[in-house]
Amino acid sequence: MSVLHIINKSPYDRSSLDTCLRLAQPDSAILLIEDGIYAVQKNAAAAQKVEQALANHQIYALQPDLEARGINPDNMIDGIALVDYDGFVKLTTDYDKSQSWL
Amino acid sequence: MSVLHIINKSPYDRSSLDTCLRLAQPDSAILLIEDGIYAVQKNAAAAQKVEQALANHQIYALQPDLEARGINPDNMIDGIALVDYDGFVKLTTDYDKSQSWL
Amino acid sequence: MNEGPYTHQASDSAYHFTAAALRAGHEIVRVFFYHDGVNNGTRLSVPPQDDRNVSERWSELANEHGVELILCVAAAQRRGLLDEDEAKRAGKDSNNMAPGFQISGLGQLIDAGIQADRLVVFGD
Amino acid sequence: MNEGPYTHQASDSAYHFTAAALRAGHEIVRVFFYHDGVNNGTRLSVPPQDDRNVSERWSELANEHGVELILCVAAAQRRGLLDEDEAKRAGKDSNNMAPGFQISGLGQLIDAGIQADRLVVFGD
Amino acid sequence: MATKKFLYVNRTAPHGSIYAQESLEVVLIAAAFEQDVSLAFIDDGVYQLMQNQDTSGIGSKNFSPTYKALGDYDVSKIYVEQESLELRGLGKDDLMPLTYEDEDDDWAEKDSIHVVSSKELAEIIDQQDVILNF
Amino acid sequence: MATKKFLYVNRTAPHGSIYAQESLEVVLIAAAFEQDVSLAFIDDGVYQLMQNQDTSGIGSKNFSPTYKALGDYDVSKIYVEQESLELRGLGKDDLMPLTYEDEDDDWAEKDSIHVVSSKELAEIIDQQDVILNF
Repeated sequence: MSVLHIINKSPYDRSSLDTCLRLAQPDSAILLIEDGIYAVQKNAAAAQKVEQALANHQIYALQPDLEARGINPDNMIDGIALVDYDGFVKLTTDYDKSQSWL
Repeated sequence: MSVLHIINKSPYDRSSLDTCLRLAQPDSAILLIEDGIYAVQKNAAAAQKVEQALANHQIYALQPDLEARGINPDNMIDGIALVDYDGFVKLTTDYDKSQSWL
Repeated sequence: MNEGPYTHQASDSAYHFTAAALRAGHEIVRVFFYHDGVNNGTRLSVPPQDDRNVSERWSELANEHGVELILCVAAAQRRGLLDEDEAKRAGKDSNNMAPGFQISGLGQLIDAGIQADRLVVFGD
Repeated sequence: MNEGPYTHQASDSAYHFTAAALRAGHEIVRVFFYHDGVNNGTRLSVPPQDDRNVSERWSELANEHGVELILCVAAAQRRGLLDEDEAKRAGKDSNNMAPGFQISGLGQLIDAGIQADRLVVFGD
Repeated sequence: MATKKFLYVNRTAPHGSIYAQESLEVVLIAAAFEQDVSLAFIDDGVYQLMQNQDTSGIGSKNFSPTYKALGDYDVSKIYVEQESLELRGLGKDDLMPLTYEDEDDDWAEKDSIHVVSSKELAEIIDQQDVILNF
Repeated sequence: MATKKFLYVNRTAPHGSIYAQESLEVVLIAAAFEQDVSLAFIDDGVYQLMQNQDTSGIGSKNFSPTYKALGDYDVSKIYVEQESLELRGLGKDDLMPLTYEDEDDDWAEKDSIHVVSSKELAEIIDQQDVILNF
């Protein structure tokens, strides 16, 4: 019964990533979209918790949202996988259900 | 040139109170409205920074917003003053300008 | 779909997701517009020429792929999104709903949750 | 005034503040509606009978106290808020602006900032 | 029609925005569909259940008494995250008492609110079929 | 007409919401009023100035090149809070170079972006007449 957690807000402005990490089961995955993308940045204040989360969760980031925000993929935390909208659709079918942390 | 800082978001969901406290000059005041009201609660995680802020700032809370949210005035941090909408208008004239931390 | 056009990216994300799901051959049971999401259903939007037309893009999905676009009636009434019937019933002199959208009840959201294999929420 | 009616409390707060300022004898130079705030200017809203009518309340302030209510034209066009002239110009078959509201440019916001002794922003 | 497990997740404070109110409207409509319904109140969502909310001063509709009707709609699984309460300096006593009558126990009146740990709530989320977020 | 000191405060990331874009539209219009204009980028607002933004994949307008025109509109006081940059793992090099030509210095091209501490920014805020927030 694994869950795809979707985060669309910056970890610096909203509590949604923290809450997701507190409530996500170990086999669930996390997809970063829209302003949720900012959680991918290396050497940033939110990086440590994202790196720790990678031990328990697959973490994906939506590439078109990454590009819109001008984040260099080289500055992404290692282990985060990029997907496009087709990949986003596939993730929602790979996991039993999705949970958008609005 | 003193400023009335207006906070309308919960300190648990948004960064606006933290940013305001980082950027408010000692003679400026803070008015809590809408969901900013939740910062008044005693014995809560945000209480310590609000109590510290009271050393440098007058802090006001909008009473109709407090009542809407069911917060008992007895559970308000000591030193926060309640105002109604008339008092809100007066505050904007008492201070030289306002800064809404949207 | 919980937010209106332009102000939040949610409507763009939901559109691109829906288009990709159709490309992949999935059936879209319904797109349900709630909260400010009902504002996607206006036909009066006049975006700048170099910008996308969010409402028209949704209408095209309805037109070309038969995607059901439902605005929640209570949310739409509050926010002033009316079709011809709703406008008449409320005694309003005009209406603003775009082609391809329909007004219906919240039950359509629950029904979609029951019918569909997956439900994805887009919002603020 | 940066947010639409009902979804965020901002429009209620701004209304109560404006009413209180008028009670205190202050002059309101202008209420400028920007971003989703333009959605306050619809006359098609049909809120539940036991709820407030946000748009009508603004219209009353214009009618009874002569308060100038300006919708930013660019923000309004994007979101489908049109008066009769704008609708004609855009080739739209209907319009939805409420009485007491006017459409004008962003310059009116800056002008208000220059003219007024105080400027207060309400938003999300 | 198949019965699915629906979870309504509330993370938003009431009154500052309409999400709480319109979420409650969904839950009441959903009751007619006889699905397995649970509600979760997390983060600022816990404020939705505060006692003594009085909106007369802000002029908007006070929808908070409607939560008390949830029991009549057979919505009796209301999960409130303990960590969210504690962070906000709140306890269960600060929340409205919400009850339902248990038909399997001679219609005894029982508490609908379950204060649960993050760990318990994580498992509840995991067991759902459909998750709606507001 | 009196000249006032206007500060435009940007705390919102671009693209996820329209505030950044519509704020920039205000600043460009405001230039015609010949007031004393400053811009502050704080918190997620610093992301507005990121280099290499490419919105072709999300289909919305890429307004980021417009920031480069600010110098031509005599908007040359652009304050970026250092603490906000550091928290996000960013430095000035991650931001678009924004410049203006200084008419008091033989039209020399100068940097419009000033990375300032919280303390400096607090003083800048204090000196304004009108503060607009987006």
